[in-house]
Amino acid sequence: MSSQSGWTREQMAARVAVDIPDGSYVNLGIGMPELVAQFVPKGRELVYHVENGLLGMGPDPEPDAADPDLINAGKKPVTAIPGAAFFHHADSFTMIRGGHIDVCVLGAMQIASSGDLANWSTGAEGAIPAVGGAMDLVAGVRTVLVLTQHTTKTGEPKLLERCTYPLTGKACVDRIYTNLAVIDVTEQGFVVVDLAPGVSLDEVRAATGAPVGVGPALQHV
Amino acid sequence: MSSQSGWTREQMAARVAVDIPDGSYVNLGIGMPELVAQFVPKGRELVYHVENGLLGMGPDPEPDAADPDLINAGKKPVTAIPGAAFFHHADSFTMIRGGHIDVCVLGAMQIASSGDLANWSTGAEGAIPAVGGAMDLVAGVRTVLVLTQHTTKTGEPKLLERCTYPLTGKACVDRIYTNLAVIDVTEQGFVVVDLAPGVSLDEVRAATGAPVGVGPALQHV
Amino acid sequence: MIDKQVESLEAAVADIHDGATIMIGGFGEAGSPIELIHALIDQGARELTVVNNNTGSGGVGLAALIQNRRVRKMICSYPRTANSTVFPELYRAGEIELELVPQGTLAERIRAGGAGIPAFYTATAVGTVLEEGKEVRRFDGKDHVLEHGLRADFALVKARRADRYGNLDYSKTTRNFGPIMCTAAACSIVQAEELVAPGDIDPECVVTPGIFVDRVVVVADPAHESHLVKEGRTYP
Amino acid sequence: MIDKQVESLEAAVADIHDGATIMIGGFGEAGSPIELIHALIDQGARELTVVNNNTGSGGVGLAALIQNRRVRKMICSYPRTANSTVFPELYRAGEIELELVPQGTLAERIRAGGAGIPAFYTATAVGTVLEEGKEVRRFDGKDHVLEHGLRADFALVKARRADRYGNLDYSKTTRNFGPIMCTAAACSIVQAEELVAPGDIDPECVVTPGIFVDRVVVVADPAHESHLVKEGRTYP
Repeated sequence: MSSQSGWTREQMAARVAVDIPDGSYVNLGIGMPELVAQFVPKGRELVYHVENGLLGMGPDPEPDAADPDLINAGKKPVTAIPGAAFFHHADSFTMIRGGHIDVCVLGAMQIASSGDLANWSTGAEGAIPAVGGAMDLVAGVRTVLVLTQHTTKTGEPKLLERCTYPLTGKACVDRIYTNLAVIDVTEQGFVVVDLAPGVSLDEVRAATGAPVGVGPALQHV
Repeated sequence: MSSQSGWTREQMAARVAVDIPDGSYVNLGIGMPELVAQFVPKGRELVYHVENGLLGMGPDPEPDAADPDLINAGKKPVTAIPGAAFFHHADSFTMIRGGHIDVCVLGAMQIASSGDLANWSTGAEGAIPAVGGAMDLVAGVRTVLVLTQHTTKTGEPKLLERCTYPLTGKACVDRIYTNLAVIDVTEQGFVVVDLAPGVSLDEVRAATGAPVGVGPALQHV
Repeated sequence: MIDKQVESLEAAVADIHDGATIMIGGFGEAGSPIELIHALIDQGARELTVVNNNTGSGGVGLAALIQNRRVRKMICSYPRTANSTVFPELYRAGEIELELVPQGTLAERIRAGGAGIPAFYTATAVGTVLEEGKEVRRFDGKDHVLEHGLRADFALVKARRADRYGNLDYSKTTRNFGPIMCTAAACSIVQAEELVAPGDIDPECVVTPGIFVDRVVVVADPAHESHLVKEGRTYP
Repeated sequence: MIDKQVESLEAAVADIHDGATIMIGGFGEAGSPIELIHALIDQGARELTVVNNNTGSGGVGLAALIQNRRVRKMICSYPRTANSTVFPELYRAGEIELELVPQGTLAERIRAGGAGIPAFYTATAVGTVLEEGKEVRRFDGKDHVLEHGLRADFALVKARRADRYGNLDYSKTTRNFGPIMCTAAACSIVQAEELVAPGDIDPECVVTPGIFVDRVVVVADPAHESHLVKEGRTYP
């Protein structure tokens, strides 16, 4: 099956946004996780943390208003809301390591049913290892959400019994949002808590490299 | 001999001030060390660090200008120079512990010829132990100067072979300024490098509880 | 909309439980959140462990909290001051515990607690009685002691300005322990002289970013401990 | 009179020796002290160990320093970026060393170095390849790794304003590693856009107190790395 079945990227991001409580302090990873900010339900206010020293990231700047002094972790120009604060890197990671960030949303290469995450290196010969703040985020943020296509571009499962790539962190993922389903990481392993429209549990199981249980809300499926 | 022989308190403070190089960052302990700031030789600029969060302490305020929000480690009102900075306690002790303060001037109860300092507690039954920042200062500041009467009010020596009071720090004192003499702490123990006018080496030795050597400049004495 | 303001001192401290560990900002009177402390006395919580550099003076603020027998244990660097008689008397009578911590180690332990650092090494207190019982380890040819991060259930902190996000600035040397205590408490309660609109505190000059603050209560004209002590005031 | 201003970029970096460890501020281009780096290229020091979050982009700034074969080893968290080819090529050829450190651990190691903390424990990287060879210890039922403070011979940092004492502020997210690097280097060299009179930077808003700064050189209109890269510029 295609990794593009089920939810679109935007729908996946919106599905994540629904689950983030009002008033949360949130760190969004580079790439697809950045989309989440566009889908926050009306009436909720989230505060975005940017690990290179900004709390209170605002909407994207107009192209001609981009300021090279005001960038995010992906090195892209951003804006700051009224009520933002700038700080240095040690203070920024005090927020992360000290458990002050409520939620982070990260991409993934592989997730194990134990909650292990691999999202920084394939460990391939000749690859340039680059970890950034990923290991700090998964070790420090209270709730770690993963947003990813269910399978790789070549159709290999990303949700596995065990990660084969070098880990970012052990037993750190709380919930996974893919194009096919929303899946909790529990003591019993992966448990589906929501399915994309038109996607069956069997399709999810077929695209997953580990046993997949079913949460209470889906027991009727 | 009286502990009041030799230099006055002001002369002692002035003698310390002469030894502090231009441009130094200086922390002055509570009490007699505070006097040092009044005797800095013309043409020198020192920057005073106050451990409760101020770099750039200025002269004492006029009595009617005292601000309870702007105090020193002795809880007395102070002022801030143009070019001062306020910061929190962890940043303040980063300056101390990280070796950024060039000189501190502290009082003493006892100093051993090894450079051990006791200046926070007599260890007496029923005494309320209170250490403040003294242990941090002696562990972190590059040059630790002690300013004290040579003997106690009852004439007991304060410079000893070994401290009997609980230590503030081990082997931390670099130089001692008393009413009688200026004394370096060396690998050979106490060495007099300067004598107050009218005070003889024998008088210093009689008032000291450990052997006292003589520095090169005083070999003629 | 995020709005951390609470309407009263009473509401700000309502859920502080018996046995709580509370960090209280201030170095002497500078930064002491007297109104929050008095609200805590009114509230009645007991058996508290209090982290503060000192133990208060006279019969108001922290000294009053101790005098009203709400404090089981003090963690501080300097429990003695000119007008402080409350703590010494109880301490001599064996009715209050004391954990004495060098001032910089206290600050660093609080900072570590807030930064998710469970323990660190420092040269401070090596070779002294305050090293006793602690692991000593050599780095760069020099002994260091292992010290542990310190966290609290609540922090009571005095600031100058706050906005609805909880961003804070402070006045001069009242800053002292406030910013690090806000990071190290599960619930940080701040009394500010003024509530301003978001952005009124320049984002370059925010001292405590709002993420570290849970509640803000406005105390427009806070009392100065030294003034109350001079007047011989006590609380309640 | 204390005056930390030096007259030229050349004078500011004149005494950097071969084999020095140099912390260079900046996260990507934000805060990168390009003019100081170019002065260092002109100066000629070799066999450097450089601490920076990244490895530069294009053929200017840090990437140019690397391309000119002045860097023996990089200590960083993310040596890969969109326009970065210089480091990857040398790394694959085995001609430059890499010590990969998680970003928050890198920041904390620098902060610890500046604060006189020789080592601390963190949960970051537990159970990963970056834990290998490090002591692991349990606190509060959770594994942590021992990480060491990091110090440098020199820091090169970009600020917004400076005064003669070396007090600094920064512009927005250019602040990043600058303040902590200034604390962790034996000699901190700062390029600032403007030299102002003492007191012009509000003492409540000084980000780096002057005690952490050794030299200030004014670069009134610093280049932006991304602009130079877009123009295809290289250095020298």
